Amino acid sequence: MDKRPFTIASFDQFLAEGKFMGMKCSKCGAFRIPPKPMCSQCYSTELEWVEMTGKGTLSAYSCVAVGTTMMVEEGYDRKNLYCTGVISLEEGPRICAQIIGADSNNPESIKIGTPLKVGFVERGKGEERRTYLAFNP
Amino acid sequence: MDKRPFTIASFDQFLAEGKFMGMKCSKCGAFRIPPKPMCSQCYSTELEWVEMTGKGTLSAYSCVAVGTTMMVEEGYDRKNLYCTGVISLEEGPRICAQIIGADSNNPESIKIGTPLKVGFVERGKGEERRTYLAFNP
Amino acid sequence: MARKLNRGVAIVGAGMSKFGAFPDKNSRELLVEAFIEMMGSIDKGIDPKDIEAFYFGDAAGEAFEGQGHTAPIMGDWLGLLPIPCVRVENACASGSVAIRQAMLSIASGMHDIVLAGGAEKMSNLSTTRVTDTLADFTDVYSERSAGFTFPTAYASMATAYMAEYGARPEHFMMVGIKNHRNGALNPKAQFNSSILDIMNSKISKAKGKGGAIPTWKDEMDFLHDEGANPIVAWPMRLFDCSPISDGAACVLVVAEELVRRFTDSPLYIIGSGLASCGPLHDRDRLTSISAARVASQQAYEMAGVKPQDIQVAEVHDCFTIAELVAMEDIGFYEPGTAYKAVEEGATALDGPKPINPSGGLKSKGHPISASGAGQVVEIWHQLREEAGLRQVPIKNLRLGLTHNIGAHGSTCSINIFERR
Amino acid sequence: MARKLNRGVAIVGAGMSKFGAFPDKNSRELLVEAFIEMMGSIDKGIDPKDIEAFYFGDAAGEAFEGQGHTAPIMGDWLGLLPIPCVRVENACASGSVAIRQAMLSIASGMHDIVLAGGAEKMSNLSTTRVTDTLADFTDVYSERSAGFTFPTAYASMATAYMAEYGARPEHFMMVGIKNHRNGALNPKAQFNSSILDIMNSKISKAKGKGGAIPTWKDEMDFLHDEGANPIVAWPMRLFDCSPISDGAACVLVVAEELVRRFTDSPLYIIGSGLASCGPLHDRDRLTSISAARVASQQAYEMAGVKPQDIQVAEVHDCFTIAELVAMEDIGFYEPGTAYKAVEEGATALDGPKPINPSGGLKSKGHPISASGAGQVVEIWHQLREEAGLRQVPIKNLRLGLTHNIGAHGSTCSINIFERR
Ligand SMILES: [Zn+2]
Ligand SMILES: [Zn+2]
Repeated sequence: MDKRPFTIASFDQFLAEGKFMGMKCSKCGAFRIPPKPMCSQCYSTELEWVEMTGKGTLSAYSCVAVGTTMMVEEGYDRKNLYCTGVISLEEGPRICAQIIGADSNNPESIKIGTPLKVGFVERGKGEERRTYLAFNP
Repeated sequence: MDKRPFTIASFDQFLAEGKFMGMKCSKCGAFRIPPKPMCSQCYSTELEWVEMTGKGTLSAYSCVAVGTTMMVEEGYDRKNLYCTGVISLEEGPRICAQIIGADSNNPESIKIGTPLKVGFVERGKGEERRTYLAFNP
Repeated sequence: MARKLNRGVAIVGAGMSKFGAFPDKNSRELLVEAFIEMMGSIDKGIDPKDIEAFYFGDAAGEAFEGQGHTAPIMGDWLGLLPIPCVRVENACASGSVAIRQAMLSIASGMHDIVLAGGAEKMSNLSTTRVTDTLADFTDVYSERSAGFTFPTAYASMATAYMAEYGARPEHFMMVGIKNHRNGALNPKAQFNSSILDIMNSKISKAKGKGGAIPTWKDEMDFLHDEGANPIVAWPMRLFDCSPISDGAACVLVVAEELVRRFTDSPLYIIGSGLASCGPLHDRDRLTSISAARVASQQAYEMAGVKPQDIQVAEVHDCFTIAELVAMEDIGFYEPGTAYKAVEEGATALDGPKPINPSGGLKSKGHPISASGAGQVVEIWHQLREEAGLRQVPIKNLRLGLTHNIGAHGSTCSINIFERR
Repeated sequence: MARKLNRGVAIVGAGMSKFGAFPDKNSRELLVEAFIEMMGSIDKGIDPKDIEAFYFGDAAGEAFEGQGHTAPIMGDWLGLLPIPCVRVENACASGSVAIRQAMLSIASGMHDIVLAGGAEKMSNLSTTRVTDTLADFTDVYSERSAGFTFPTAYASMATAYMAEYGARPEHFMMVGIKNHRNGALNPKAQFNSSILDIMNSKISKAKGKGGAIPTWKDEMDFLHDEGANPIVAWPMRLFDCSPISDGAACVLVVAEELVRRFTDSPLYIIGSGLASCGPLHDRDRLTSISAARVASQQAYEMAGVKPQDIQVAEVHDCFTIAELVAMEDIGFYEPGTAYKAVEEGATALDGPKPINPSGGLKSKGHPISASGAGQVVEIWHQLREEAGLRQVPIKNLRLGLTHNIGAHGSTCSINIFERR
């Protein structure tokens, strides 16, 4: 069992290793993604890392024409929209992530309920370059 | 009499023209530098611009080795300190400003009570370049 | 359990600057404008030296103007020093949360006469930097890292809402059309014109230039044109989004014993609710903001009134979808039915449930920290029947409500006002 | 006029994280540490679901971590949603101002059990960017434009103080030496070592490397060495300045009727003062902070005690000069005499007027928004006589005071605590 602390730093480290890890409370079973060092349901600090299957469905989304600097620097703009949204995971919890490989320039073609599979995306320049969570249809 | 609004924008405009202008309340006589659109003493909005003589004395100062980005970009650092402080103006009010021409690398040589005369200093790059208030011994 | 304050509290004065884009004015100068109007609104006058504390809502002074610790600085500009000046930051709900803190500080017995308000100066920054600054209010480790902007969060709620309830993008557009119609009657509004006016003015301009003349049939046709109304974050387009604004608003809050010293037509704060929720993915539903349901429940219980008793409301329409969600969360309409009410005109100025008579954030403008206080300024005018052309035509006006959201719902602040 | 609250308020629990530089922890995670310690400090325990509101002091989450609207996010991390979570920003006074708002919200009757605290994560940024961020708290149009940094503002007060009262830079150094001695006894302190220890450790390191061995005679000699103790803003040198820190602290505040449910050794907040002043040049004096004089006056009057009654105090020593000014402003010493008291050892841990037994911001660390709450955590331990090695050796300890400054004095927040 992985002994890393239940911090954002650990979560990001896992992502960099290509692992999508969830925090699960050993006491009440609640998931928290990203992790918290204390269960926000029952206040327990007996927590465990669980590798998520990465399967889920699309619950909400948007195709973005006016993005943040990070996304603009990745080449997204009014002509090249990106899709992001909320994914309901097989294990129960939900998470926000970019949806890669959706037809972002045709937002109406994207359907809520679409099955998705976890992927990863790198963004940022130089030392800032990091792996982020993403999902694919 | 100058009719510009009693705003920071006007004050900065005056500085760019090489004028050190104070806001004086026509009702209670209080000075406010930089200006406010309402007298913070008596709440009157009957205000006037007064050109200051620019004469004053040094009331407090520091010689700075670790400056803000603006000052670092002007070339100040641990080897080249800048002096800034509080000046008591002939007309009564005080103001903060950089002290140009003081021996900033020998802070102990600078004396409180030193007579000063208004000057102006330009800082910033490209479009950001502006005139700031400064004083000289 | 309904809460009762240890002392009643009322609003006896309210003022705001014009909302818009003012390159030569900073937030301090805009707040002075609001303050002067507020002072003038106090029927029997006041000596400002009697003000004992100041709660200042400010969401992002650092990012917009390079100025933090803004409360004492604003206090200085208003001539209020050395009284306590406290800055409150709950994103776009900062203004109304400041008013709530003023209320609590009076009910506590610490103060009797307190100023509260907000100001923001947003128009100095580029759109991208404004987008970044507002995105800072979402959760940096889950939402922002997923590329969420502020519009994106609401746009995601919009796609969930469409899928769940069968609403169409046209319903969002109807909210914008309604709010622009109201704003056209509000001289303080940033867009002091209807969408039809805007469309016609674009046609006139095109004619003047002698180029191709657009052939929009009506407002809806105009809003469907990607050129005229481009996507920001689909399904939210330009005219679904509140603008980038500068502005300020403030109110004077006093203890009940002192009310008649200032006015015979005060607004009592009879209910107040404040609640929080987590990032979008952790919420119970994606088509409703739980913080708004909890906060409005608190406020109704404290006030002892029901949603159907409220006669006029200002709700947080930072995006058109937000107004629909708000109407349902505060119990005016059942979940999934607000868009039909808008379609039927129920929430128009002359409808049975007028919402955002001021024009809302969409048309009045959204200087984020001023907006919550600006809503209260509107309810002040409406309940005192001083709202001019946009006065809601309801008899015996007595009860109004403000619904103010921080970020994409992480904070919701509700206040209920009664004119006595 | 002395103010009386409509309801008494006490602190029944207090906790803090270690202060320091923690690259792998963000402010949320540090606040969870403080919260867990706080929960453990409540003698008779508590169900966290009984907490009704949260006031979170945060000076610059946007700049330090790219996160605004931090109150509900912290509430999420602490498992407190959907309760009201309000962010308070009064620069480095944010933590104690949050505690004051908790007190007022309870006295108002709105809440009975309220969490308050602060957290800051500063060590991610470069020194220049930290300097810029803190400089944002000064007035951007007068002080910042004159090149003022945070240390510069206090350094300017220091030159005025030296000129007016004949103090020398050595007096500032003595404050640092005293506070480091205290911090050496505090396991939570960022610098858990005296300046002598630091000096000796540098000598050992030099010996280990086989290079030139420094020949400092004593602490004072070490502090006069520009290499060991470089100028930041003359006369403030490195060891005159509090460090860049990460950390969090929080307290649980409850209504007097509920106190015994939680502990038999509570700290009542018997006095509270909060006041503001303008930029340095607009103040009545340059060697004193008028906001601190006004706020302490309010607090003493409310508490019905005098400066000489206070047995232990934590004052805001962000810079060594600040501690001298603080001691005079809160009436412990006459203007221009505090430096002599320090020289005589009066404010040492075993002196008649112990100040900053925790090590102060200088040695304990200064995660800016956590600092004000951290001061209260120290007074909690001192008055309950649980401070271990740094317990002040005063009999019948009953009264403590905290003096917390926002920016360079634009805000001052004073609280007086009584153990009952
Ligand atoms: Zn659990
Ligand atoms: Zn005047």
